[in-house]
Amino acid sequence: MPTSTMDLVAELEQDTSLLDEGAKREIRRAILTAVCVPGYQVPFGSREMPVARGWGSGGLQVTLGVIGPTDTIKVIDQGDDAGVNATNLRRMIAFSTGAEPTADSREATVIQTRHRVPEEVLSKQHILVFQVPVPEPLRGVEKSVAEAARMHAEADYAKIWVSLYEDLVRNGLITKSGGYPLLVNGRYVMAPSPIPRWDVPRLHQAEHLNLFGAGREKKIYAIPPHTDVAPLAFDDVPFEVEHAPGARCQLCGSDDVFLVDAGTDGGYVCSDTEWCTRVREKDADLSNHRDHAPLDLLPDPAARMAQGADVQPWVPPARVTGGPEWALRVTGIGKVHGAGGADAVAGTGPEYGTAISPATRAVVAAWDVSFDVAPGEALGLIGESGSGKSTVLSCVIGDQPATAGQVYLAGVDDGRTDVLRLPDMARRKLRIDGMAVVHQDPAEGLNLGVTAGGNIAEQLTAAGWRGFHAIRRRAAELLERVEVPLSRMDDPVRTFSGGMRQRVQIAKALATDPPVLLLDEPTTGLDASVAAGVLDLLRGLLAERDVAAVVVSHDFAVIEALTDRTVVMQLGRVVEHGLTDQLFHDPHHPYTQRLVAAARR
Amino acid sequence: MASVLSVRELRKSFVLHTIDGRTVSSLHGVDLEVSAGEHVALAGPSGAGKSSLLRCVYRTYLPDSGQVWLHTAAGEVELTGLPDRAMARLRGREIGYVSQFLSAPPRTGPLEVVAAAARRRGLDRPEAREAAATALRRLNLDETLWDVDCGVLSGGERQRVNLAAGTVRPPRLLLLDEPVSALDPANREAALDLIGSLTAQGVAVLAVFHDMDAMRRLASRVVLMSGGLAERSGTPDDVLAGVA
Amino acid sequence: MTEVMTREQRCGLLAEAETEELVALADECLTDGVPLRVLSGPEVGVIAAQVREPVLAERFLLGDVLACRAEVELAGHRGWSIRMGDDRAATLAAAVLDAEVQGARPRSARVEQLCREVARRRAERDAAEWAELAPTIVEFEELT
Amino acid sequence: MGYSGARGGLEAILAAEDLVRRARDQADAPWAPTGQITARFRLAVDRVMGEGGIYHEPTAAAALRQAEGDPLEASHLVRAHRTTLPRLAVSEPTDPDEMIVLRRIVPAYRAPEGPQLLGRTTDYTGRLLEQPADRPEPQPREPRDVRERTEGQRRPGRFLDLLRKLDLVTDQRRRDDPEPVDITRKPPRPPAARSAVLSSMARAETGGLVAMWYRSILGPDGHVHEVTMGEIRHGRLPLRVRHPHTGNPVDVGEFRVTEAEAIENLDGPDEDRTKLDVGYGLCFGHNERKAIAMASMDIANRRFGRSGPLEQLLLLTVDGLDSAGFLEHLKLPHYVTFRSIVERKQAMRVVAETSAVPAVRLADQFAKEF
Repeated sequence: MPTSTMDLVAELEQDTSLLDEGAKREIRRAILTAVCVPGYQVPFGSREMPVARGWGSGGLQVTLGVIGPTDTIKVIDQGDDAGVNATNLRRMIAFSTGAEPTADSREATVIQTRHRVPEEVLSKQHILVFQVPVPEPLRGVEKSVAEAARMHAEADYAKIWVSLYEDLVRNGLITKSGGYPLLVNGRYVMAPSPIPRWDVPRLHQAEHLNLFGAGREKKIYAIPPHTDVAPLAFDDVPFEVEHAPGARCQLCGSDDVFLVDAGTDGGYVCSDTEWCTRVREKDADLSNHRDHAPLDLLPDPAARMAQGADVQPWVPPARVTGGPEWALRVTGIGKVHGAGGADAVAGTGPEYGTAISPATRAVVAAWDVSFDVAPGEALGLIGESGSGKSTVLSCVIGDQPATAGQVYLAGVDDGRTDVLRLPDMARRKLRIDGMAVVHQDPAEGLNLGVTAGGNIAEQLTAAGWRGFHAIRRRAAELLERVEVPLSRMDDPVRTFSGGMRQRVQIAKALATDPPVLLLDEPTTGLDASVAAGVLDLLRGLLAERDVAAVVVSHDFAVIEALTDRTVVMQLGRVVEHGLTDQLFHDPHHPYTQRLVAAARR
Repeated sequence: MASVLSVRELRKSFVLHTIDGRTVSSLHGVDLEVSAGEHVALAGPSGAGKSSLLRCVYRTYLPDSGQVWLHTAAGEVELTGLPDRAMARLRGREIGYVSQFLSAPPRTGPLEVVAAAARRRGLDRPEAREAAATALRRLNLDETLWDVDCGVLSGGERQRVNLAAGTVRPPRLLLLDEPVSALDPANREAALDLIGSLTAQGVAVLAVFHDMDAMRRLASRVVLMSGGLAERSGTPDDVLAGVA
Repeated sequence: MTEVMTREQRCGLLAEAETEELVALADECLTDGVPLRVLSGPEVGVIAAQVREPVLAERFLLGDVLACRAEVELAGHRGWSIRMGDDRAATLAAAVLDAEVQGARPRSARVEQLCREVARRRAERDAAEWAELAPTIVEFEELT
Repeated sequence: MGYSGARGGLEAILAAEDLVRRARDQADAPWAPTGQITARFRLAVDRVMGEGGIYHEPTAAAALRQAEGDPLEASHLVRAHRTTLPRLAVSEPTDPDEMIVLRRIVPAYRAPEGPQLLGRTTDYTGRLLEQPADRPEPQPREPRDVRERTEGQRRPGRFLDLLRKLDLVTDQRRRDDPEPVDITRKPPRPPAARSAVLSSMARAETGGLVAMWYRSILGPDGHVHEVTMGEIRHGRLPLRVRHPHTGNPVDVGEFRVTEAEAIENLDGPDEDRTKLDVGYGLCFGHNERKAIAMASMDIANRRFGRSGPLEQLLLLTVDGLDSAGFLEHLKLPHYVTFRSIVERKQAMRVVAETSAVPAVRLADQFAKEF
């Protein structure tokens, strides 16, 4: 029986490891989730490690989470067991876990790696743990973390496809080097840490488990065994691995491995030092290795663009008929900014001369607005700024939530489902091929840094197009149709004039032949002559494809040029509707008469 | 002959909210009948309501009361109460309206304008272009002008384009408002010939002409309007004798 | 300081006592050969400092405070202690002293006396601190 | 037994490590005990406690010594140490009104409730470099008549409460009391609760947070006013936990914090422009720069965080370990990725040499068909 506190304290050692048990459990839970949802980045409470974030803190946590004293650990950096980072991590892992260190992949059960998949073909005994500096494959095309998360959730990968398209257009080949974006299990796009493209095919239907740990960014993800892994590439432009013609390892003579520069004299050596040594020591299964080497993916400049000539023009599928008479039906749309909702409406509108609720001070931007549009018909929505017309349009589009009302599309459930009640994701998808929008400001509908063709490619890839040449052909057709010279197809839209940008925006909106087109002040901000040309173009396009169009404008000339019927709005309400020429020649409501008088002046 | 257009007790006035709410009356209860193959000309002083009546039939003006019946193959349709969309469709297919002025959109060529009208009346694209070419040729519009912007045409050329658009694949009812006012004598002849041939094809024509000769030559019947009412109806000679 | 000391007050004061005095008194408590079981610790860990900020009255976690915790059973009575820092001996000793009082064992009064001593030192320190700070007050002319 | 390579790296690493240890620990100078560092480098220690996210002066001091005085490296040592420790408890919600002030100034008001207490500061002292060869002689002190500290002097009324009394501040106090986000367990990603942003700022790298504040005022993408400081305090707060046997709160001890209130002039279209709003900053130790930047960025985040990039910036870019770690990883070998990059550059050259301008060629290919 101890009788001294000090003796007792000396007896009761406190456990010290790099990671407390609670953290390990958390990491294992994250790994399990990652294995269940291949390619999905699972957030985890990344702990600070005794290595800098970026020096493998994520990989280290994953390794510590899965390893036990009976495991054998191999650590490589750039393929090299003797790299400084590898050495540092190996001694730390071995010291704190009791696992046996090794440099032989065949003995290892856990291999922590930076930037390489070992040349040795791994099997089900292996867990390959990657150190990941940047886990987000979309970072290059989307800086907002929240937006990138939404894109993953909705499998909305058009932007990254556009970046590939732009790369091909600008450079004639895909220039993306290490860390090539992969589609995992047909669902999530994933960054495979910056491994070379050479290693990518070795993740597809692999026997081993791949775990990816990003400590700084606090993400864990996985490619489980027997999972489909496909590099993002257009169907008709082959994915290429690294290759230097005639290159062989100076040490072992291999030509079916990933080679790095041997020195400053132009030679090459194996990046995987273990493999290189074993080849020299005749301790390697060369034929199995060669079978798994991606020799079929060596660059072939002739094959890159070979399939362009055979592309047939796209014929839009025939419009479904037999549903309701209208293509778009809007009923009772209302939008109240501020408190009170529907209760704020009383006391507002044209008869009270205000849109501000006397009860709640809320702004009643629109209330009880209804209309429908049939295929081949264009409906105008006219009113001064502040009349609520753009609010109504943005509620219909879904850019802002409506306080009241419903929106139906003939193409969605035969017009029986209120599309405002659809989940956000489904509503956003509608914008691709159900209900396209042309904004007043082309910058809203276009990515100005992307080429004219690339902007159209965004719409087409979002709709599932994966043929580079088919996309180019369709883009060229559309640009031709909107009278943008084809010589400008591969110029960034930023270099275009306002009228030309608007034409590109229209071409993009029409890319997938949507049955409904919403136009918000499509020519406002353009010079009169340019505006006339755009109007003319629009009228032709609407007639050609039997589009149901809604045109919002403050300008009677625009409405007259494009529409058959018109709804007049004032202070958030519909005050009059009729045939467009009738409203212009025989306006009844005092407000419409003022508008017409102003237009005639 | 079968009636195509029946106008009953048609009244129209305008409330001018922008000018202290004044009311201006235009039609005071017009009754009118036009049959298939009949050419009815409206005569009377300016301000008598001739153009207003045409516009009320076409719904460019919305009548205050009364009815406008159009007798179509599918049955009778009352136009003043027809929903906007149905009216817009009916206009393209069944009713042509040729005004004094061409309201062609900018940067559109004559052939395109006329072909578009033909398409609205049910022709497919190649047929419509064919019909448009025939119509323009018949009105002697120089072929070199067919693809130029209508905005650069002379008044007479525009009027011919307008007339071609109104008469190509002729509709059941054609409303003409001073359709030849800007034409030189030679082209005027061709235009009047064309209009005259419509009645033979069974089109019902309701027209306003500035000049008596045209009226005498084309009209099966003249309706004299005065003060917003159809005062008298009869043969051109009967009615016009009193006027001129 | 004559009023009855609560267990929580005692815990707080023991958490502030010096290591030497805690260990010495705890060792004394153990001299009668009483059975002692260490139930947990002394374990160094952290206490997350939670704050309710005054603007929106929202809680947030400011950071962690290094702390040590121990729990013992002395003659069937449980003693518990927690203190800031990583002094495991002091923490274990404080837990023993807590159990001593809980069991109304012979040195209960000595423990309470130690607590009162700690409280006195605290008041002294407070006064000394104020003597240093008070001269740094910016004195404005009285508005009368 | 197969391949057992791995030479080279280890010896170099051990030698480099040894070089540091010898130069640092065996330098020709008296040893700097932990007490030396906490007494003489108080503000550096406080900064490491705040950025390391763990309050314990001796630990922070030891880390500073081991890191050769690099505060960020010291924070890293502290954080990695923290990773090895279990969480014993979450404290009872501390009310900052309980702070016993050691310094308290109210810039916005000449004579607030309670004292303008300067405390330990050189804010109002000329920054003249002193280079004493040895420990300076203590200055003789006039004995002063100090009256007992009043409650108002210990815990002066908060300036925010004065604003509330004057009905000058929008009252947004929440009644729903959401659980605070623990950013050390759940990585905060926008959109996040305000508690996550506050925690993120509380352990931000001081320079990083100050730079973000400055950028928000002067940077081309900023839109934050230069706010008025309502109040700045340095003082002690009680650490209180539930007693596991009685369920009652126990005061475990005190920790020092710096607190700031920033007053913002509301002028947005949807804001009550007749009122002011207040941002809040609180961090471990004595670090007024950080508390002030935090208070300003709290109000900026509440006003503009979601409509622009600010929330993401505060959650993801101000942590010193994150930013410095990412920067330092650039020192690691990258010859595999570099080779991959070079290979593509070479392939691009081949394309450029074998065809004129590829882009135009592609467009032309289709142009012929129309």
